[in-house]
Amino acid sequence: MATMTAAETGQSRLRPSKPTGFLSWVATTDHKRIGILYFWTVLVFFFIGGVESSLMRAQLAQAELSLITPEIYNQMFTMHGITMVFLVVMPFAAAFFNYLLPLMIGARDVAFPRLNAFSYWFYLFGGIFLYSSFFLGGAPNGSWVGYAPLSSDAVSNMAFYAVGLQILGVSSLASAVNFIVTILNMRAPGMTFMRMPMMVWMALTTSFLLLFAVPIIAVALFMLQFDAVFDAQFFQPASGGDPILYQHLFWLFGHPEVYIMILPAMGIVSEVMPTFSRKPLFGYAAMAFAGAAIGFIGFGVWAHHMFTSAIGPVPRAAFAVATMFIAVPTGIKIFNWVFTMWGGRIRFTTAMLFSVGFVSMFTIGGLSGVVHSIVPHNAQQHDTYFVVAHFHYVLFGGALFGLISGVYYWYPKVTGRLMSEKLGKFHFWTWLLGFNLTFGPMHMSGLLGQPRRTSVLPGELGTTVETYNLLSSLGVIVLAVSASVFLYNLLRSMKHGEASGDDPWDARTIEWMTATPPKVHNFDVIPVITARDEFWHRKYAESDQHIPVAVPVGASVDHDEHDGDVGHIHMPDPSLWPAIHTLGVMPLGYGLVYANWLLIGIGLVWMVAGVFGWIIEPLAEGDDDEPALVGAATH
Amino acid sequence: MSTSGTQAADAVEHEAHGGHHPTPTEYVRIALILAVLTALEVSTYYFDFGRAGIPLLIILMVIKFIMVAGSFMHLRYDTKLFGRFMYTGLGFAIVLYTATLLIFVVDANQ
Amino acid sequence: MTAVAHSTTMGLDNRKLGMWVFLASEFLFFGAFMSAYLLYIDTTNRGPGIEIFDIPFTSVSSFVLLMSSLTMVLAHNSHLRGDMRRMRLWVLATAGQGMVFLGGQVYEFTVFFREGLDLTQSPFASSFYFLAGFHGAHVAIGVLLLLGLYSLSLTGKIKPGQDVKTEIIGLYWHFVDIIWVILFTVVYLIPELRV
Amino acid sequence: MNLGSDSQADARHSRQPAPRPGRRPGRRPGRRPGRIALLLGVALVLAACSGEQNALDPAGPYAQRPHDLILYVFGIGALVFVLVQGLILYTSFRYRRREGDDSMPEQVHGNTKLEIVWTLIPAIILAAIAVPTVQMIFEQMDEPEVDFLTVEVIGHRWWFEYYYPDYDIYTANEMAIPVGMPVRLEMTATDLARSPDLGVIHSFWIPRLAGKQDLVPGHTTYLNLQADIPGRFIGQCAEYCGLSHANMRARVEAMDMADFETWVAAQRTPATVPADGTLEARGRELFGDLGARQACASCHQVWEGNGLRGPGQGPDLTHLMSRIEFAGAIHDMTPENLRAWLKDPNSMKPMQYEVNGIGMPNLNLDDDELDALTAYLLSLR
Repeated sequence: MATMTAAETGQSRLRPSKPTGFLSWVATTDHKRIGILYFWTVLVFFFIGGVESSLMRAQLAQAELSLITPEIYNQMFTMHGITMVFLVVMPFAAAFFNYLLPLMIGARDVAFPRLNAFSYWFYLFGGIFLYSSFFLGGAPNGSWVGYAPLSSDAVSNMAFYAVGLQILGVSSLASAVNFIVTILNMRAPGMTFMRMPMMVWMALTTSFLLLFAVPIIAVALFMLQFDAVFDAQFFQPASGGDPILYQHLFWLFGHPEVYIMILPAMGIVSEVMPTFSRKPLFGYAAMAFAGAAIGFIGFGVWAHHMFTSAIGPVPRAAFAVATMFIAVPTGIKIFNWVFTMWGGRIRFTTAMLFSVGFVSMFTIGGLSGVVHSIVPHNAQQHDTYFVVAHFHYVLFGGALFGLISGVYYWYPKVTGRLMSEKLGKFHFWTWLLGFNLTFGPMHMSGLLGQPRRTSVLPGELGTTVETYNLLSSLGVIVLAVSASVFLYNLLRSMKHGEASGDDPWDARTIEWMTATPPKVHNFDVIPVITARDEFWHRKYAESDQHIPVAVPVGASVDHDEHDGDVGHIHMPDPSLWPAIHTLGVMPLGYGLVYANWLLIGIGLVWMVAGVFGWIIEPLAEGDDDEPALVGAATH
Repeated sequence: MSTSGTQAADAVEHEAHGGHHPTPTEYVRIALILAVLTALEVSTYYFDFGRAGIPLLIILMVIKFIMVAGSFMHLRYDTKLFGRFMYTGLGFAIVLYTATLLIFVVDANQ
Repeated sequence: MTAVAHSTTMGLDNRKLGMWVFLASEFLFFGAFMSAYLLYIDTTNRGPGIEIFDIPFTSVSSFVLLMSSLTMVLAHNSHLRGDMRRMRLWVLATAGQGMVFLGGQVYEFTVFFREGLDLTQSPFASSFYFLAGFHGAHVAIGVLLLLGLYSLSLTGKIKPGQDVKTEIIGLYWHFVDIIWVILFTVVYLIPELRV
Repeated sequence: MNLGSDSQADARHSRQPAPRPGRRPGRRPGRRPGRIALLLGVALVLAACSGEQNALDPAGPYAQRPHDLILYVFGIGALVFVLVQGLILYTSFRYRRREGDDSMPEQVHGNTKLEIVWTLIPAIILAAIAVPTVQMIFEQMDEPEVDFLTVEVIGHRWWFEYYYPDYDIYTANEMAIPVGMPVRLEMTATDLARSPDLGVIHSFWIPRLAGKQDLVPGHTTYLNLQADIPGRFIGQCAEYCGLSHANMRARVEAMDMADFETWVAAQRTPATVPADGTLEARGRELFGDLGARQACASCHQVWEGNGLRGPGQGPDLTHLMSRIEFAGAIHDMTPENLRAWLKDPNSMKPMQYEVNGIGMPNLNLDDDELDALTAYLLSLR
C-alpha cells in the first residue's frame, strides 16, 4: 500500500499530518489512498449484494417455495439492484480511475484532491444511509427503477432510495468534474489526446456521461421524494400528474448509466489485452471514437426501456432504430480487441483470461441487447428473466469481468506483490462456469414466461422453467465458492505474494515506469511523453519489420534533476474537512426522509459550516493560487 | 500536484486576454442594452403583439442570453473550450427535453 | 512554491475549468424541471394556474437580478485591477441584489400560497415551485458564496492577485442569472401571452 | 357483434373443459419470410416448447408475427455468435505464447479497411432487421381491420378486472374471448377515487396470445390479442406492482363463438336470490351486513337485477362460480379455499390492508358466519 511522506506537511497546525493510522486515512487527499478506500468499500458492498442475490436465488430454487416472505424478497431485489449498480460497479470503476488516472497521464494527483476525498465520503455515507433503512422500518422495496406512483407510496419505503441515490449522485458528479479537469488539464508534457492510454479515454467519456446524466436523475429523485414525503403531485395521476414523466427522466439517466458502468471495463480490457498480447491496441483511434460514439448515442435511446409503457408507435419505432445502431460501435470494439490478440504472443495470465472472458461474455449480452430492439417481440421479453439474463451478461459478464481483470493486472502496482496465478485461474474458471450456470438458463426461463421481480416461482410455469431456475440457483453456489477464493487470494497475496518488481507484465503504459508501489508523489520526475505506449517505446525499438527490439536499460530515462532527492515535492495536504463536511449529509438525509425540519436545518448548517472550514483551512505552503504573491500582498 | 501549475496557468491566461477585458464603461453599456431588452420583453404583457409575441420573446431571450454569456462570463474573450462546454450542455438539454416533450405531444394526438 | 512547476496541459486554471464543466451539467438540471413545468402548465387540478402570476412584480425582481450581473462583473474588474475596496463594494452590492431577488421570491410564493397555490395542489403547482424554488436555492448559494468572498477579502485571506476566486463565483452568478433570463421568459411571459 | 343473450333460459354456465397445456397449436400457413435461415434458432426454440406461459408457443396472430420475426433475428444472432466466439477461441489458441517462445510479434497498429468492413457489415445487418421491425410495430398496435371485440382491462393491486362495454359485464381475473376474433383491450389502472389502491402501473401479459402492455394510471393503453384455438391461456402481471406482484395472474379463456355467446348471456343474468331460511340466504344477509364490521357488499357487488351494475372496489361476484380461480387467480375455486380465504385472506395472498387498505381485510368471521358466507358464494353461479 502507498505510504505517505509527512515531511512537508508538518508545519500546518490545523491539518492532520500523521502518515499512518486511522486518522491518516480519514484525512487523506492522496488519490491512491482514496482509490484503495473505494476498493475495499466496494468489496464490502459487493458481499452484501451477493448475499441478497443468494437469498433470492434460494427462494426461487423451486416452485412455490416460501423461504422468505414477499416483503423481504421485494426488499432484496430492490437493494440488490441499487447496491450492485450504485455501490459496486460504479465506485469500482471510480477506484480504478482514482488510483490510475494520475499515474497514467503523468500527474502527481487529481485536479481537486480534497474534492476527491469529498466524493469518496459522499459515496460511503450514501451507502450507509441506504443500508440504515434496514434498521428503520425496512429497506426500499419499489425496485431499483423506482417507478412512480408505486414508489411514492409510503409502504415502499422509497424515500430512502430517493435521498440515498441523491447522495450517491453528488459523489458521482463531483468525481466526474474532477476527472474531466484532471484529464484535460493535468497531462504530462507531450501526452496529447491521441497518446492517452485507452483507459483514460474511457474515463473521460464516462465522466462526461455522468456529468450530463446525473443532474437528470437528481431532478427525478427530488420530485419522487417530494411526492413521497411532502405530498407533491408530480407523478400522481389523481391530480393529473403523469407517471410516464418519471420513466422518461429515470431512463434519460438510466441508459447512459448503463454505459457509465461498462465503459470503464472496456478501458481496462483495452489496457490488459495489448500488454499480454505484446502488441499495441488494434485500431486505437477507432476504439476511442467508438467509445465516445457509444456514450453519445447512449443518450438517444432511453425510451427503449419503455417499449411496453404508455408510449405510441412513433417513438417506439424511432427508439428501436436508434437502439439497433448502438450495436455498430460496440461491434467495432469487439473486433478491435480480437485483432489486438491476432498475431500476438498471448500470455494467458489471470488478468488476460478475465479480459478474454469479458469480450466473449459481453458479446452474448450485446446480441441479446439487439434482440430487445425488435419491439414487437420486446413485448414478450420485457420484464422477464430474459432481460435479467441480458443485463447480467452485460454487467456481470461484461463490467465485472473487466474490473476483476483490472484487479489482477494492477494488484502488483498497488501492493508490490503478485496475486497467486494458480488461485487466480481457479477463480476465473469457476467464475466463468458459475456465471454461465446462473444467468444462461435465465434466457430460457424468461422466454418461457417467467417475469422478473416475482417473489415466488409459480408452479404453473412448468417443470422446464423450474429446472432452469434450479440451475440458476446452483450457479450461485459456484459463484460464492469462486468469490471466496478471490477474496482469499486478494488478502493472502498482500503479505505472501511473490514480489513483483516495478514492471511484472512487460507493460506498455507509464504507470509501470515509476516505483511499485508508487511513491506519494507518483513520479520523481514527470515524464515527457513522445509516443502512445510511452513505456514500451522506452524499452523497445522497432526493427524494419515492426518487430520490437529491446533497448539497453536506462538509455531512455527522464533526467532526474533532483538526484533522487524528492523530499521537497509539495503534495496536497491531508484534510479532515471533506469528511467532516460530508457527514452533515446524514442529518440532512434523515430529515428529508422523515420530513423533520430540525434535522434538515442541522444538516444544512453543518454542511455550510463544513464548506467554510474547508475554504479557510490553512495550507502548508501558501495559498492555492498565485503563491508568489503571498509575501507581497498584505492588505 | 494540484496547485503547483496554477501560477503559470494564470499567467498564460492573463496574457491571453488581459488586454481584451472590457472596461467598466463598456459593462455598463451592455447592462443598459440588457435593461432596454427587458423592458421590451415586459411590454408584451401590456401591448398585444399578436402572433409576433412568442417569437419576439424567444429572440429577446436568446439575445440576452448571448450577451450575458459572451460579455459578463467572458466567453467572447476566453478560450473557446469554455463556450464549448456551455453550449454542449445547453444543446444536450434542449435536444433531450424537446424529444421527451415531443413524445408526450405525439402520443397525446394518437 | 514547488520546484517542478509545469503549467497545466491546456494552460487553464483548474478551478475555472471545473466551474465551467459543472455549469455545463446544470443545464440538464434546470432543463428537466422546465420540461416538467411545460408538461404540467395546464394541469392545475382545479386550482390556480398561470393567471396567478404578477408580471409587473416579477419583472422588477428579474431586472434586479439582471443588474446584479453588472455589479458582479464590476467586482471582478476591480479585483483584477487590485482595487480591493471597490471590489468589496461591488460584491456587497451583488449579494444585496441577490437578497432583494430572494426576498421578492419569498413574497411572491407567500402570496401564491395564500391564493391557494399549494405545493400539493396540482402538478402545475409542484413543478412551478420546484423550478422557481431550485433557482432560488441557487441564488441563495450564490449569496452565501459572495458573503464568504466579502468576509475573506476583508480579513485579507483573498488577495489582489487571486481574482480567479472572484471570477469563478462570478461565473456561477452569471449562470444563475442567464437561467433566470430563460425562466422569466418561458415560465412567466410566454404563458401569459396565451391567457 | 350481436348476441341474442336474453334467450338464454338457464343462467348456469357450464364451463368449457380447458384444453390442457403443451398442446401444439396448428401453425398458421403463409407466414413471414426468413423462417428458412433459422435452423439453429428453431431447434433451440422447439426444445423449449413446453409450459403454458410460453412466449415461444404462440396461439394467435398477435403472438405469432413477433415470434416469426424473432426467429429470423435469433438466426442472425446465432450466426454472429458462432462467428465471433469462434474467432475469439481461434485467436486465443492460435496466438497463445508457446513455452520458451520469447520472440516478439509484429507491432500492428490497425487496419482502416478492416475497420470499415466491421462498421459497414453490422450496419447493413441491422438495417435489414430494422425495416420489418418498424413495419410490425404499427401493425401490432393499430386497431384491427376486421370486426373485433373490445374489453376494458383495469389493473388493481393485485388483480385484473375486465369490463365488456358491449354487454355491460364485469368480471375478474379470467377473461372470456371468442376464438378467431381479434380482441382489443383498452387498459388502465384503477384510480384513487375508486379504491384506496393508489393506482400503480401493471402490465397485462398472456404470452401465447400477445406481448405485454403496461397499464398506466391516467393513461389508456391498447393491446390487441387473438386466440386461434380454444383453451385457457395463462399469464401474469409483468410490471412490478408491490407486495403481491407475483400473485397477480391473468387468464384468458378462449371459446368457440357459440360458447362465448352462452357465456355472455349467463353473465348478463342477475344473480339468483337464495330461498328464505336456507344457509345461503343467511350468507346473503351477512354479505350485506356484518354489524360493526365492514360488510362484503361495501366492496363487492352481487348484481341481482335491480339498480345499476357498476364496478366495486373489489371484484364483481355476481357469477363468481363461473371462474376457475380466485384471489388474483392463484387459488382454485374450491369450497375449502373459499372458506380459508374468508377466514384469513392475508395468509392466502399477502396484502396491505392493515397499512394501506389494499386488498381484503380479515373480518374475524366465526365458524357459522364462514359456513353461511361460503354457501352463499358457492350459490353465485
